[in-house]
Amino acid sequence: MASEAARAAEAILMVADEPVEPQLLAQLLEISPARVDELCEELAAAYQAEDRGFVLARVAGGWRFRSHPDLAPYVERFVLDGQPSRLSPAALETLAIVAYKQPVSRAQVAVIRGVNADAVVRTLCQRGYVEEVGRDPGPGQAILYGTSRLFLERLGVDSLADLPPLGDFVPGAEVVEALERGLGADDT
Amino acid sequence: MASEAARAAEAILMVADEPVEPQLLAQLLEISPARVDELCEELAAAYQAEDRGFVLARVAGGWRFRSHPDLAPYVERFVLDGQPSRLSPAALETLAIVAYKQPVSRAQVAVIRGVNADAVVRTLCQRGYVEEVGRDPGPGQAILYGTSRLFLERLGVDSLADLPPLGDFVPGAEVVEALERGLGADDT
Amino acid sequence: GVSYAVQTDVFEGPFDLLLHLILRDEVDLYEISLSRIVDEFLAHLDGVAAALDLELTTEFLVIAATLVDLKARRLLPGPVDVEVDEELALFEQRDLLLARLIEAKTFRDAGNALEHLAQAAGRSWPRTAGLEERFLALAPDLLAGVTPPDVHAAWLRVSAPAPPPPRVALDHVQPVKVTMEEAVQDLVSRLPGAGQLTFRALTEGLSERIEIIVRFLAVLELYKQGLIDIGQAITFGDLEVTWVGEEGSVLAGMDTYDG
Repeated sequence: MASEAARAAEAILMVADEPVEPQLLAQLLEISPARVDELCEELAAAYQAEDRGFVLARVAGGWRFRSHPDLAPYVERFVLDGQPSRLSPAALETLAIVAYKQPVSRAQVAVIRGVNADAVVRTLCQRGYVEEVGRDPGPGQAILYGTSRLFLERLGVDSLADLPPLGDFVPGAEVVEALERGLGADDT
Repeated sequence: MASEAARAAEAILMVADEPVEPQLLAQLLEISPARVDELCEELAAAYQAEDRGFVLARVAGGWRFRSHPDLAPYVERFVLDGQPSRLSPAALETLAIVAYKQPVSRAQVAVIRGVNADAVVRTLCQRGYVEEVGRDPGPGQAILYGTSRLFLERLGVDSLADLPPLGDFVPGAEVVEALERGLGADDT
Repeated sequence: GVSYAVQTDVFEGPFDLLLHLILRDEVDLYEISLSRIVDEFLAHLDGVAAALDLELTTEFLVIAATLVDLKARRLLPGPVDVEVDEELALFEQRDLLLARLIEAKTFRDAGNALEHLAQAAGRSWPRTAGLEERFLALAPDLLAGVTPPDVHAAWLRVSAPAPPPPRVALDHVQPVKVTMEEAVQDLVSRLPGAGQLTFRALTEGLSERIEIIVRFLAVLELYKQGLIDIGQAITFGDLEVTWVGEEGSVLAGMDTYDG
């Protein structure tokens, strides 16, 4: 029977997007950082013994799950064949909103586009075109996004000022109101 | 010794950020989709037997690693965004109408609910549970809505066929009789 | 009724209010009366009108008018002064209202069930870490071929003002010439011979939604009388209606519906 702490560590590491520091895990699991490292080493050894296709690795920032290096050829195939090779119109629209309205939260993007943008923003972040640039000062402290250096490079421009100007479009009252409130997707 | 295909599936699922369809895994692993499902079911059963803190779940048409529900108290503290806020009763009722009657127009939703549905449908689109799926061929070409893949994911079901049948919710005789009495249909 | 007015804003339309008034917990379901429902419904109207939402007010008024008609019909000493056509029309309206309440209640309960599923599923979080850095370099450049004007065009696409929403009219669904009695007669003439028919087959050729609802009510009526069984093999599958009664045993309770 696995210990509660070990299981909780597995759960947290599974949903983490970045390496998790032992100090943070220690705090969440209410055990010592040294014990966290022990637990994670035991887990890593178990995965190895079971010949799993993933590893639990200690990297610079802490512990993280990753695919087993042996299986890189399959993951490469997944990257090449299983991922979209170009931006969908919907993704391009999301990117355009981030470019022109930055800094902007995902909820604001959703209000402007009228559809949920979480997955697209995640992909754009992962590919490095969009990055976190701050936190909304209001309640909830939503993550604010902006475009990256890479975005400008790939578009072949030096700065945002080189993008075609916004134009004199005036957004609808509803959109303006939602932007002013910061959120507003949840209250109907 | 775990099979190469099972290990490769684990590796790919570890780097995927949405459910991976068995067809895609089948293509990458050069086995049949049915075999993919078998493999994934075996992996899921193994994680359960080993009492892991994560699960491999079949959701929204594909396979995905998720944290084990038992460990929600720990993961909650770790995840910054938290789970999406709850939907209002009006939004839930509308979501049910779209789920069970799709494809459906806003006007059709309004007729069932007895109240304009535009704002609620807009909210559900922004939340990503509902999306445009087509146009009514009749005059006016009303937008038709259906539920999204995210909807299935949020409900933790694999497909619409896994939702409870609508017949389960038709009110019982006692309620129907109460409604009849309320409208004066009992003793005329 | 003054005390109810403060709650009016929590009701999402007339069906919501009616369902609340009829089915609220503190009321014994067997002591419900039309008079009381009408009084309480009207008490809420002030609050609705005060919200200055013309569309919403209209929706409440349409239902209120039906309720008041029904109540007025009850206060008459007998059928002497009543036009038969008017009376039938009134009871058709009542049956339609009943059918719509049943439908609204069905979807409300379905919505609650979806919420429970979501609550349970919400205790588990998905993995979203995505590709490790060493694979990112392999990933195709999603911006290949995308130019600054493309980004600008995409922005213009999403920021263009939406066309005005189409006006939703609820009144066009009202007047359809079909009665419960006709619907029951039709079922009774077809089902015993066929044994089992799908609801789809029973509503074939009906184009108006209300005709289908009345047909559904007729099915419910026969079900209540124990003359048919209703089954559904799979989710979203056809409703199967099976005749289990004897041929002469029909229409015992039909006076419930034709007044």
